[in-house]
Order: sequence, then C-alpha cells, then structure tokens
Amino acid sequence: MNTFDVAAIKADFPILQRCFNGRKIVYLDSAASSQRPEAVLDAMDTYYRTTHANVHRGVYAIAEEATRLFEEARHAYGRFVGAPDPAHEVVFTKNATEAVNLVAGTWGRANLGPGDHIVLTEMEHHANLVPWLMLSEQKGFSIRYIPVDRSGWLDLSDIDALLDGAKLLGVTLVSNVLGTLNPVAELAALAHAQGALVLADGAQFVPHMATSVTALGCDFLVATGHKMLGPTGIGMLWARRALLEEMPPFLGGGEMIRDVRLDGFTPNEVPWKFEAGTPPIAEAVGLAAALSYLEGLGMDAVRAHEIALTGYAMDALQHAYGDEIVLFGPDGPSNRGGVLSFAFKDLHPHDISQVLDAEGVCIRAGHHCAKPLMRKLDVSATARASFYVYNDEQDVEALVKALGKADELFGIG
Amino acid sequence: MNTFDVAAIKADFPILQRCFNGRKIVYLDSAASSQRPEAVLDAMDTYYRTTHANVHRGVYAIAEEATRLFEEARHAYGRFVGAPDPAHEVVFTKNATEAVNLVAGTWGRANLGPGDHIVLTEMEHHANLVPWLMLSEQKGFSIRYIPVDRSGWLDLSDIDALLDGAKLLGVTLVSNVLGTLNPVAELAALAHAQGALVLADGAQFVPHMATSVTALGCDFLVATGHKMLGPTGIGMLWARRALLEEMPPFLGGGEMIRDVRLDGFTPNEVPWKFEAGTPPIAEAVGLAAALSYLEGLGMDAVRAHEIALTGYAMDALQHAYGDEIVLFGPDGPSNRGGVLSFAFKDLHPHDISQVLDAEGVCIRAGHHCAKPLMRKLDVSATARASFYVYNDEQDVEALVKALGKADELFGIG
Amino acid sequence: MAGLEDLYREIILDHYRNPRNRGELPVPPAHRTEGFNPLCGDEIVVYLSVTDGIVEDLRIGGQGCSISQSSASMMSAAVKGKTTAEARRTIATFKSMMSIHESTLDTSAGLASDPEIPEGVSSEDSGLDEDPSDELRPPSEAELTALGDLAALQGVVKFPVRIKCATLSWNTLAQGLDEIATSA
Amino acid sequence: MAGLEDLYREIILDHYRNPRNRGELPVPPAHRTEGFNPLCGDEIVVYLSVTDGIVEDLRIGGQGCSISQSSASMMSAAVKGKTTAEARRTIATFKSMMSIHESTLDTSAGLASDPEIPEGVSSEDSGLDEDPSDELRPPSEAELTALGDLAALQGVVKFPVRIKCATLSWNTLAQGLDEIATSA
Ligand SMILES: Cc1ncc(COP(=O)(O)O)c(C=O)c1O
Ligand SMILES: Cc1ncc(COP(=O)(O)O)c(C=O)c1O
Ligand code: FES
Ligand code: FES
Repeated sequence: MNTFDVAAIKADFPILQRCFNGRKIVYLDSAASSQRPEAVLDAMDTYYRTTHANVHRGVYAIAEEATRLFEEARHAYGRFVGAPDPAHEVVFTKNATEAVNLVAGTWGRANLGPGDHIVLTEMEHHANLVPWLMLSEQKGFSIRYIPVDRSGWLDLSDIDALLDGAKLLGVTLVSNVLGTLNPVAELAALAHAQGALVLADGAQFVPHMATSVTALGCDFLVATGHKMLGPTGIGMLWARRALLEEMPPFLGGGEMIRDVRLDGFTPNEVPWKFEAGTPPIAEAVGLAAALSYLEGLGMDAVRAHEIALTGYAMDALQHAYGDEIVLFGPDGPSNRGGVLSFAFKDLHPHDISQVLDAEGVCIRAGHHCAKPLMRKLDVSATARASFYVYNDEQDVEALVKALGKADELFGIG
Repeated sequence: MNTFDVAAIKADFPILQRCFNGRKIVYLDSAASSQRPEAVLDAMDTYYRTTHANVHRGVYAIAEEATRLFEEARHAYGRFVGAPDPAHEVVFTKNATEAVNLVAGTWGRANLGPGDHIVLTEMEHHANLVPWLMLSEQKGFSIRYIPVDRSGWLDLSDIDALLDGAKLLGVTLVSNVLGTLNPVAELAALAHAQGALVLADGAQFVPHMATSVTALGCDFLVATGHKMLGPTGIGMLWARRALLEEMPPFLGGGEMIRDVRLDGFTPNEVPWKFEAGTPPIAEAVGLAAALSYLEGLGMDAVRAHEIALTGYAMDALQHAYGDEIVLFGPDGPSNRGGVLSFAFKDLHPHDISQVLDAEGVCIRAGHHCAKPLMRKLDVSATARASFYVYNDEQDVEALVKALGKADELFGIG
Repeated sequence: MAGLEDLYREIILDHYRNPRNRGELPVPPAHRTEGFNPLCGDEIVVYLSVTDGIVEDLRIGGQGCSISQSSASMMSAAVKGKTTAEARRTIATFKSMMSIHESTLDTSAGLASDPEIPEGVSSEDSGLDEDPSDELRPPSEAELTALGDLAALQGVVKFPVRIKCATLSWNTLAQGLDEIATSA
Repeated sequence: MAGLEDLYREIILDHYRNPRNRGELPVPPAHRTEGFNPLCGDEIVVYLSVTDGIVEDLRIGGQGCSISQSSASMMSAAVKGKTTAEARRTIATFKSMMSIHESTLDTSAGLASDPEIPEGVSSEDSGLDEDPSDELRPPSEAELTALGDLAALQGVVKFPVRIKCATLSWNTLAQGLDEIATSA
C-alpha cells in the first residue's frame, strides 16, 4: 500500500491554499462536492486551449483528438470500476441523479408494472428515491423499503420477504448521512437469487475505495464526477453490456441515433444510444485526470487514509465532548465511509455550521437529500463533516475546536 | 453599433493562437461547437480555485458564494434572451437536446395523446425531432412537417392546414445546415391563433443575434452553452413562468423536491423543480462569463459581422468556383445565419474536410444531425463552414484556397 | 467580510435562550398556522388570538435555528397587543429590511467577486422563492428605529441563506392574519 | 503528424478515379449485400457471384468517399477469381491491418497527447462499434506483401475516423460470404 503524504496532496488543491481571515480553509464537505487538484483544472483548461471541438464525426485533427480523449475517459472510468467491457458499458450523464433516472426511465419503464415491486432502503439519497416514486406513480408498481436500525445498519431480518419476487434492488453502497458501508455483495446475491436486478448507488463509494462491479455483483452502478475530484456536469452509469443493449433509449437527439426518418429512427450502438446531444466533453477530460490522480494515490491507500482519519475524528469528538455529541451511524470506522453526521448539544445544525464557517471550517447542515432517513432519525437536519484525500488530523482538530466556539456562543453560560 | 475588431477578438481565444504545421488554425466549425475566450476559461478556473462548493443549502461562505454565482448565471441568461422573469424562467440542462427532451417529457407527456398532432419542420436538427418521435410512439399523437422548398425556405403554402388544431409548433430559428433564418414571430402568431404552443430551437440563433423571447413570441426556447463561447455540459431552457408552473417535473432527485416521504414527494418551486441533482455549477459560471463577453461585443455588432462575413464568403466562393460550387440555403446573407453548407464538384464532403484539415482549415462534413433534411436535399452529407465572432476575411480566403488544393488532389486533370 | 457578530447579536442570543411567548393556544378559539422552511426542513407554528382587530395573544411553536427562534420571539413581542393593521405594517417593514438590495451586501466574503452583479437581483432571488413583488427598497432610519430590538436582525441580510430563517415566522404570521381576515 | 500523402496515396487516387468492377450483377443468381456507414451515412453494395466455392464475379455499387470507393475497388480486384476461403483470409489480413494498435499511431497530430493511452484500446474502439473480438495484432511483413496494392491503405489507420471508410466494403463482403454460406 502507498504511504499517504497529506501535506503534499493538500498542496495540489488550489482552493485549500486560500486564506479567509488569515486562516486556510478547512474543507470538510467533500460528501457534498469535492475540490479539484491542479492536474484536473489543467487538463480541462489545456483541453479548451488546444483541442476543443465537438466529438464524433469530425474529420479534422482537433475533432479527432477531442473524440479520442472523450472515449478514453469512458474507457478509463470503465477500468476504474472494473468493468468487463470498459469501452461499451459506461454512459456519461450530467450527474449521478440523471444516471438513476436513466435506469428508471428505460429499464424501469420497460419492465415495471402493476403487481410488480422493487426494493429500496430507508437510507437512500433522494436521487435513488424520487425517480422510482415518480415512475411508480405512472406505472403502478410498489416500493418496499429495507428499514434502518438504531445503530445505522440496514435491518435485514425481513430481507427474504422484502426481496421475494422483487424486480430490482436499489441500494446505496455508502450512506451519505450515516456513513454506513452496506453489504451490497451479499444483498446482490440474495436479490439475484430472486431474479431481481441490483442498482448500486456509488456516489459516496466509488470516490473512496477500489471498486469492482464484478465483486459487488451489481447490474447498474451510478456515480458522479464532482464528488471524486472531477468537474461538475458529469455523471457515470455503468451497466452490463447485455442490459444496456436491451434497454430502450432514454433522451432523444443527435449522437444517440443511427438513422432518423420523418416517421421514426434507429438507435445507435451502446453506449452512445444513451448519450443524446453534445456530451460533457471537457468534463470527461477532467474526470479522466481525476481518475489518474486517484490511481496515482492508490485507491487502497485512499481507503486506508479515510478509515484512519474517520477513526481519529470519532475519537477526538467523543473525547472532547463525551455525551454532548451524538455520532450517527455504525461504530467502527471500517464499517463506514468518511462521513460523520452528528448532533451537538441542542444546537441547531445550521447554527453550528454558521459558527464553524466563521472559524474557517466548512461542514454541511441539512437533510442531505435524505428526508425519509431524517424522519427515521427524528431530526429535521444533521451537521455533517466529511473527509477526503486532502484532509488531515489538523482539519479534525480545527473541527473540534470550532465546535467549542459554537458551544461558547450559544451556551447558557 | 459597436465596431468590430476581429484581430483583437481572435487574440482572446487561446486555441486560435495554436500553430499546426506552422499555420494558425482556421476554425470554421462553430455551428458544431464554438471556442472559448480567456475570460470564460478564467472564470471557470477561478471558480474552481477559489469558490467551489455544492450549491443550495450550504451555510458556509464558499457555498453561499457558489450559489450566488450559479443563480446569477441563471439571471444573466434570462436577461440575455429578454425573459420577463429572468430568475424563475430559466432551467439549466446539460445541453439543448436535454432541454427539448424536458419539454417533451413534461409538457408533451401531459398534453399529447391519440388524435392530437404537433407540427415540426423538415429542417429540424435531430434534437428537435427524435424526442417527439419517441414520445409519439408512446402517446400515439401524430407529427406533421412543414416542408422545405428548393431554395431552402420553409414552404408555408399549406401552413394553415398543418397548424389547424395543432398542439405545438416546434421550429428552429436558424437551420444548422441551410442557415435559413425562419420567420418564427410570424409562425408563432399563426400557431397561437390555433391554440398551439411554440418551441423555438435557438441553438444556432441565440449565440448570434439579439434575442427577445417576447418579440419572437415563443413559449419555449432552447439553446446550448458550448455554441456560444461557453463550456460543454450546460444547456438552457427558457419557458414562460406560468407554463413551467403547470408542467410536471422531469427528472427526480435532490434539489427538485420540497419534501420526500417514502410514499411520495412534493416538487420544488420553478425553476428548481426541473433541476434534479447537482447542476452544472462551474459551467453556469463559464456561461455567465461568455454572456458578458458577447454583451461586451454587442449582439447587434455580432450579427452585423456575421452578415458581412457570410456575404463575403458566398461571394468569394462563387467568384472562385462559379458553377462548380453549390451553396445550399437561401440567397442573401441577411436571410441566414453564419452557416454555409456546400457541395463542391463531385468531391465527397469527408474528402474535402480531410484535405482542408491538412491546410489547417476546420470545417464539418456529414449529415449535421439533420438526416431528414439530407434526404430532402438528396445528399448523404454536406461540407459546412460556419462563422463566429473570431472569424475574418482571411479565414474565408484560407477556405477558398484550401478548396483549390482539394480540387488539385482529386481532380482528374 | 461579515462577521458572526453581525448575525448573532447579543439581543438575538437572548431571545434564543429565553424565547418569549413560546407555547400553544387552544384552537379554537385561537387560529393555528404552520410555516415550513424548505431549505432546512424547519417548521414554525403561530397561534393567534385576534379579537376586534387586536392581536390579543399569540404563541410560537415548532423548532428551528437560533435565528428563526429569536426572530419569532421578537416578532411575538412586537405585535402582541397591536392592531392587525399595525402588525401588518411591522411585517412589511421587517420584510423590507430583509430584502435589501444585493449591491449593499458583501457576500463575497473575501472571495473573487463578480463586479457585474445585475441590478435588482435581491439576495432572496438567489435560489430562494420569495414573492418577486416584495418591496425591495431598504428601510428608512425612522422605520428601523420603530422596529426596536428587531433591527438587530438586520445583520442577517449579510448571510443570504439565513434570510429565510428570519422571515419564516413573519411569513407565517402574515398568512395567519390573512386566513383570519378571509374567514371573518 | 500524419500527412495527407499517408492517406491519399497515388494508387488510392487511381482506384478512386478509375474504380474497378463498378456496377451491378443480376440478382439472382448473384447475391446482393448492403453495407452502411453510420458515421457519414454512406452506403456500399456488393454483388457476389460465387460458384463452387469460387468468387467468380463481384461488382460494387453505392456511394462514398474516395477511401471507401478505392478500398472497394482494390478489394474487388483482390478477391475476384479467388476461392471463398482465400477471400476470407484476405479480409482477415486486411482487417488486422486496419485495427492496428493505437500505440503505434500518432493521432495526437501535434496536439497535447495523453501519455497514458490504455493498453489494448484499438482506435476502432474509440467511438466506433467494431466487434471487440477482431484480431488486433499488426500484420506481418509477409502478410503486407501479400496484400499488394491494398497495403497502400495502411496509412488510413493514422486517421481513425476514416478507418470505417476503408473497412466498409470488406465488412459488407464478409457479410455477403456469410449469407451465401448459410443459405447454401
Ligand atoms: C439547430 C440545433 N439544435 C440543437 C442542437 C443540439 O445542441 P446540443 O448538442 O448542445 O444539445 C444543435 C447542435 O448541434 C443545433 O444545431
Ligand atoms: C449517495 C448519493 N447518491 C446520489 C447523489 C447525487 O449526486 P449528484 O447530485 O451528483 O447527482 C449523492 C450526492 O449528493 C449522494 O450522496
Ligand atoms: S435553519 Fe431552519 S429555520 Fe434556520
Ligand atoms: S466518409 Fe462515408 S465512407 Fe468515407
């Protein structure tokens, strides 16, 4: 495993060098969106400065080069998640949310109807809830939910009944609120035994640990560029090639067709069949650079760092505040991603975040696009710190210290 | 009107400074995708280096700032197209194609059924054809087409019959193949008289001339960032606020909801209701910079330059090659956008484009995502040169000269 | 750059720690109105008892951040015992204070700031769903003085995402008064 | 950087200007197969007359660019009079020449080039829909010599978008031979 030099990594991220009130920013909101290293910014800038042209079909040199870079990014992401056929199994979307909508709007629309049911979990992000709720209104299938227990794990006691006859299991690999690392490989085996397909939401997983779609055993995997050192404006769907071939097209337009007549059209081959209109070209170039950067660090090292830092943070917070801080989600950092939601005294998460901001510490307060889970936890919002490759122990110390300030300000005395 | 200093403008575009084989690139493919000035690249780079965070809900300073920049970009685009309520009528999508799909998938899905019909034109880009073909397969309405006549104009002799009882008229403002500037304001009046809504495809119009949705009289307007000096990964839908309010949501996920329960959800206000998941944030920042750049030039000046240069090119090509070159589309540069499709002797467009590339001249060869129009013109492809703010007479001369090389290479004599 | 002390003034913290008029009123005869802040999911409940055009009593329920709680507390103190017309005037003044022009703000917080902020973009328009007909002129000196303690909330406008917190209870009160007026 | 002379060799231009075996054959007895290049919309038609395992005659119809036309013309000359087995071998050799490793290409054309081109990405895989099982090893010297005039098309691999042009007629021929074999 690579050793991890966080100071050197931090130096690669321009925004982390900025000073606010004489202090460098402490960015603990990578679960919402990560920052980007120079290498990613340079790749995109260089692309626009030297090579930009619309992809596919162009005969001239920069158009060919743009096409090559774009398709190589697809290939690179395919390899990054261990796709058996990287050139044909990755669809670029605008974000992870569109990727789920794509699955719902094509596979789901074609395969789900009255009497059918799918299984989701109570800890899904809205991205993996709302598309199915919308489709179920139109198609009349039902949705069952795997409950979340008090310690932040999926409660699998009724899993057989839930999955019995299900057409799809949709599950997040890592909860963006609780941090829970779900046992997706096991769940996928159970789901497949029932003939259900498995959609894994990798938005909080793919950026943080080595990913193998074959080891996970999923049929669909979604993720998003901006949470993995890449740009906004690009998301990724991986699906088994055979599935993609069967699925009807999603959005209509240029690139996704082979032929168009006034009375009909023939779709293109996969994966282009699912990419209507000009794709996120510069964004794909940026994503490829982000993948190279992460591969340079080594995904096992990334994960080891995350476990170590999350463990350090859990200890530090509990040491400093004892019972006054409640950490949501499973015990043991290796059971979780680098996401730490907490309640601190009776302070409101937005007040906490506001005071932390004044101390240069960026955390997120809110429902984290997981309202059903908030209801389950019986809170309207949580405060959430999240870690990535550029975070270190000092960042955690800054968090602990800033929480003390919040306490001082709001405390009764 | 501003005067136009093309040399100064050219200098703002890094890619146009690059040398290939000792020659600066002559980029004549802006109808496929434009290039970007320093100001746009800087805006995005600076955003990532100083301000990036996910938008909406974040309480800390950079998240607030990112949100402000993002919403200001929306506002700026709204003003750019003369929207009556710029803050609430612009939806950011990933490209123009998604914007048409959004209208089809929400307004169309809710309002079109068996017995209904919509009207399109034979010169539509696939982006404004395929979404409707796909929906008509599902919903059973029919599509009528306004034909294109031999000189590249819409043939309006049967327009009353075509529009009679129609629910929608979808028409491109400028043809991306013929250059034809369609009389959309007149068509919109006729369509509205029949109770039809009007979707205007502005992908080739909004970048090139002052746009006023109220003067055009359309109900929906789509455009795309990468054709107007902006980044890839962002498209724009403008629609009347009242229409947006009525339309059901499109994609489901975070940001587009107000509340989510396990059994349903409440959508957000417009325009956020239509923006599921993390939006193209840096792309919106880049778009805003592109709009500022264009406003700095003055859209009337941009249009005047385009007319002048297109006229110059039409004259130069006809002067050099007479009957051996066929220019598609209407006569008179003020009847058209800066798009020039042509056939040259019996040379194949791809061979022309290939030879031109070796001369450093980038033009597009192909069906330009307008296959039905290709059939109508009875060609499988055309060669197309297209102009933008950074093109000048020398670029046209380079095109004329390079065509001579192609002739030399392939000519029998 | 706006400092925390602009947001969390002492008087605000005091109302947060010791909320006035917190609780419920029996419904009926009192009127109950709920307000919801979609940005954070917090909820406020305003109980109103209006007789002969006078706000005889009101109570505040629900939960939210310190800004929303203290704003509600101050509001309750400001309108209790007033006529509904006076209450509406106070609401209008308060809301005009909250929807001050963006150009008077320093939201850039030390960051690269766009010099071309469009005229007339109120901070509330940035991502929020405020009624665009809201009056946008900044309040006059006299009006600010009339607001008393409430003027302490002026600092909130420097923190755009928190404006909704401050206005939540006021919008709810306005809605309650409307409901009472139309049902009367 | 690849120059035009790599693409448009004299022999290619000659076949383009003077296409061999252009025309049609009566169907039946001849077999007709269409090939379509979705990238440009061009179409080739191959008419095949096969008797006793020998390609007795073939004709080329349809339209396309100089590369597709000359490739078809050379192909017709190369396989006419050959056994179907020999024709298939020529197809295989030609296609292996066309799907040479990306790493041997210089597609960067003077532009910023990514040093990390993934192993095993053939240029055809970049945006095209070629069967991934196609043999990817570069042809041997002997094979190239055996190709004769056809070796002139080797330069096409330096222009990835044009590879489809060169292989169009060959894929169509292969399909025609398959159809004849299965219908026999
Ligand atoms: C007229 C027209 N409409 C729509 C589009 C689609 O734009 P995009 O590919 O950005 O969705 C184009 C561009 O190709 C166009 O020329
Ligand atoms: C678990 C999970 N799924 C999906 C998403 C949606 O990602 P995006 O907003 O990029 O579509 C997120 C990010 O917010 C997430 O945390
Ligand atoms: S954060 Fe919810 S009301 Fe302030
Ligand atoms: S461009 Fe169509 S076959 Fe070559």
